[in-house]
This record gives sequence, C-alpha cells and structure tokens, in this order.
Amino acid sequence: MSGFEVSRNDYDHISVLYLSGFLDAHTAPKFEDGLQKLIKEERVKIIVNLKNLDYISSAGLGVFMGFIEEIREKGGDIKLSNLSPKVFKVFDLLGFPALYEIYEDEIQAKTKYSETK
Amino acid sequence: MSGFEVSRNDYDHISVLYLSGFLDAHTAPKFEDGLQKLIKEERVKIIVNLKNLDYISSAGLGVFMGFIEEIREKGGDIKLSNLSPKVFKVFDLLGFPALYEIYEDEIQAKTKYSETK
Amino acid sequence: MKKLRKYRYKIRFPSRTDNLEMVRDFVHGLAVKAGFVEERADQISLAVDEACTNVIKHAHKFNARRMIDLAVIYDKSQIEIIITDKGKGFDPRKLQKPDLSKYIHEAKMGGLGIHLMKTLMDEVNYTFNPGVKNQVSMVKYINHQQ
Amino acid sequence: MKKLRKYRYKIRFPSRTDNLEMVRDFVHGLAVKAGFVEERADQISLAVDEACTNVIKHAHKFNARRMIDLAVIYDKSQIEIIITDKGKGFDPRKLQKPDLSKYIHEAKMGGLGIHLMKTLMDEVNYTFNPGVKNQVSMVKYINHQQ
Ligand SMILES: Nc1ncnc2c1ncn2[C@@H]1O[C@H](COP(=O)(O)OP(=O)(O)O)[C@@H](O)[C@H]1O
Ligand SMILES: Nc1ncnc2c1ncn2[C@@H]1O[C@H](COP(=O)(O)OP(=O)(O)O)[C@@H](O)[C@H]1O
Repeated sequence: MSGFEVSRNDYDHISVLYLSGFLDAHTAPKFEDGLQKLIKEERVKIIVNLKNLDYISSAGLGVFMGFIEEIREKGGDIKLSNLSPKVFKVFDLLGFPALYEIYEDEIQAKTKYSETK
Repeated sequence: MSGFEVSRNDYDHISVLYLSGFLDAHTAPKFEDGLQKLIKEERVKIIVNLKNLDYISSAGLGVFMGFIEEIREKGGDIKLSNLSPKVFKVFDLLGFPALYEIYEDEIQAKTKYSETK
Repeated sequence: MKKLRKYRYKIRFPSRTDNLEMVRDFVHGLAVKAGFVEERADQISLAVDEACTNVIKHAHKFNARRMIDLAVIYDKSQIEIIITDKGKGFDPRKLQKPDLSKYIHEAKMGGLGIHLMKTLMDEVNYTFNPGVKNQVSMVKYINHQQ
Repeated sequence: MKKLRKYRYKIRFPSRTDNLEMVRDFVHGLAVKAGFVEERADQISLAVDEACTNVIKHAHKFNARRMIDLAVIYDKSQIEIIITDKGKGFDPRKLQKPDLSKYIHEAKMGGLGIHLMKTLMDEVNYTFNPGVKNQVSMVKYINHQQ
C-alpha cells in the first residue's frame, strides 16, 4: 500500500501543495481537503507540485476541475508544476493544458504569479 | 515481472554464482543449469552469493539439496554468502545452517576454501 | 487456422475504492505478461481503474458489501478485461463527450472516466441487464499502430 | 457478540509456475491490508507459493490448461487462504517431517513445502474429494504471540 500524501508550503502570497504517490478515487478526498483548507484561509494563489506523483486517474483530475472556478473567481489560480511524462500524458489526453497553466518547475510557476501580482 | 538472474565469476579454483531476484518453482531450473554446468566443468568449489536474492521458496532450497552430495563426493562444496535476513530466515527454518556453511560475505567463504585447499 | 492460445484470469473483490491499487497492480502485471510495454500496460490499468471506480460509485453506490468481478483474457494479439456489476445500469449512448470548459463553469467533477477509457483502449463495449448483470468489456490490441 | 466484518477476495488463474509471482504479490498486498507487518506478510505469501506450487506440480501435473482457485478471507483477527484443485489428492498424514541429512544422501529435492507451510502458518488443513474438490486451508492469526 504505497498510499498518497499531500504536504504544503506557504511562500508569502503563494501556497504550494506537494502531491506524492497514487491519486485515485480512494485518495482524492485528501487532495480535496488540502484545497478546501487553502480556500478557507483565502490563500488562493496555488501551485500544485506533482514531482512525486506516480499516478492520477480521472477522480484526481476531477478535484482540479471542481475547485478551479471558485478559486479563479476569488482572484486566484491553480498552476501545475513538475509533471512526470506519465502523469502529463493523462492531463494532456483530457485537454487540461488548454485550461491550466503547466510549468516545468515550481520556480517558473512562482515567477508567473509574481509577474501578475 | 522482476525475474531471476544467475551470473558467474571464476577465481582460480573457486567459482561464485550470483543469484538475484526471485527464486521459486518457475525460476529454479535456471539455477539448476548454473550448478550443472559447473559440475560438468569440474569446478566444484562453489560459492553461491545471495546478496541480491529477494526471495526463495522450497523449490529453490531443493536445488541446493539436489546437488550437494554429488558435489561433495567430487571433493567440492557449496558455501553460501551474503544472505539477507529475510532469505536467511527461510534457510534457517528448514535447518540448512546445520548442513551448509553460511558466511557473511564472499571473502570469508573464499578464505575458508583456501584454508582447506 | 490454429486457434490462439488464450490465458484466463479472474478476480473477485469487495466494491471499495481501497482495492483500486491492488486491481491496478494485478492488471498491470498481466498486461506485461501479455506482451505490452510498460507505458501501454499503464494505460490498461488506468482504464480498468476508471471502470471499477464507476462500478463502486454508480452501480454499487459505495455499498462495500457488493462484490466486483473482473476477468482478464489475453492471447498473442490482444488483452480483454470484462468487469461485471449487478447495478441499475445506464445508457452510455446518452453520454456526451466531455466539454472541459463547460465543466469548469458547472463546477462538475465527473464525466471524464468513460472518455478516458475510450481513449486508452481500442474497444469499449457495454451490455446491460439491470439488476442482473451489467458488463463493460475493454480490449487493447498488442500491435496497434498508433 | 458483534460478528466480525469479513473481507473476501477470490482469484482464478492458469496452473503455471509463471503465475506464482503474481499470486505472491496479490496475497502479500491483502495481508498488509489485513494488518500484518511486512515480515509476517512475507511468511503468508511464501506459504501460499508453496501450496500453489504443489497444486501445479502434484495435483495438476504441470497441465497448464487447469485452473487454480484461491480465496482470501480476512477479518480483524486472522487471514485465511483456501486453495482448491481437482487433482487426485493425497494423504497428508502419511507425510513425515523432513529429515534434511537423509535427503542429502537420497539427492531428493522435495518434501520441504508442506513443512514450510506448517511452520509459517498457524493452521494448515487439507480436505479431499479426489477428482472433484481438494482444498488446503491456511490460517494465520494477526495477534499471534510468538
Ligand atoms: N457502471 C456504471 N453503472 C451505472 N452508471 C454508470 C456506470 N458507469 C458510468 N455510469 C454513468 O455514466 C456517467 C459518466 O461516467 P464517467 O465518464 O466515468 O464520469 P463520472 O463517473 O465521473 O461521472 C456517470 O456519471 C454515471 O451516471
Ligand atoms: N495438492 C497436492 N495434490 C497432490 N499431492 C500433493 C499435493 N501437495 C502435496 N502433495 C504430496 O505431498 C508430498 C510432499 O509435498 P511437499 O512437502 O510440498 O514437497 P514436494 O512438493 O517438494 O515433494 C508431495 O511430494 C506430493 O506427493
């Protein structure tokens, strides 16, 4: 049971969620909790760093879809970084690159937030 | 499919077989072939180095049992080295330490052969 | 013509999302055994995850006392996975291809699974007999020219 | 007294030694889910390997068209694995505890499997109905004081 973990780092006005392991219908609620907490704290400039994510199914993709509008309405965004080729493929198959900003690494995503502050 | 591999190194009068992976009823014939070849070449001072062996079942233990008498009659032996705690437990459960010399590392097994040359 | 040798496997497990990982590993291992490269074996186990997730969620409505039956059959040319439930069934012809930008506005979180299954596999077929036996069969060819 | 919640899994696979690895992984994963620590989960999957190897070798005589049925049932207190074959059966009471030093002289390579199963598991029980249904059931308790 390799599991799934969410950890978080706050930088000034930006928050980064780090996902690791397997994100499926069983573990998606953990990721939902993480986003919900950020919204409650009004920390809506979010980067989700997927460096250590080994797997994602549509249940995981659904979490991104379910929160993005509310976050954007509040002036925030979810930007993605550090996708492995395998995980990127799944996002790509479903057309996510047209809807989400996806960056090679966290710094690029942070820079983007700073430019548009 | 992690598989099982046997490789071999000859040192003077001693031959070392290195087993790696999973030794079960499916892969045991590969190990048998390795021993059979050594016997044919009359290289009977044998060390089996189990450093990279992840798993052994009784089918693997049976291979040691099946060849040991012939090898000892020819003036040779099978000495074991570098067993992980997990693999050692299985040998131990079946009483192998009373029948086979088991060494921490390959050098100790080699030294033993040299002493009794 | 010689008939192709077929290899058959079956697994039955409680309808719980915490079994998805085990099912993915099981199917992935068989796909590799059948001759699929790692990347395509990943696609197959993702499609199976989606189909099982749907059964757990929609057919069994998270009732963990229900069981899921999954069969894997492979030969030299293809792998087929058949997943069976006894739920109420649904009409897959009524599903529309998901429109992501619309989804965002509706804050809708679903509708991606079947689309993914169809994208990842060469054939996806549903047959229904509500309350008795609903099945989805998914096939992927070993030598599919992409 | 409240009845213990039981979790049931089944797997059916062709009687071939190249399936042993998959079966070990499957059973190991369930043993961990049931609450066994890694080392004890290893013991359980080794015992299952031995039992399946015996079915492949002795009951099915390496006929790969035969199938093996394996059931796993666990609850808070134990895991049980039941393996079924339709072979000729045998009388386990006639087996002697292996004497390794004698084995060496007979260059005999077998007889260790059942001994290992009995050492690794808390209960090992055979029931026979030759040609119809032979079963071995193996149980390990979660809180076994060693
Ligand atoms: N096995 C099933 N039993 C009943 N209904 C199903 C089943 N699979 C899918 N459906 C229906 O099809 C719809 C689309 O499924 P899917 O594309 O996987 O998206 P999602 O499950 O996220 O809604 C579901 O919302 C559900 O109504
Ligand atoms: N499932 C089975 N069906 C028929 N005979 C069996 C079965 N399992 C074990 N046996 C018999 O019991 C003997 C001892 O089995 P075991 O201790 O596993 O050693 P081995 O299989 O190496 O001989 C076997 O040689 C065989 O005759």
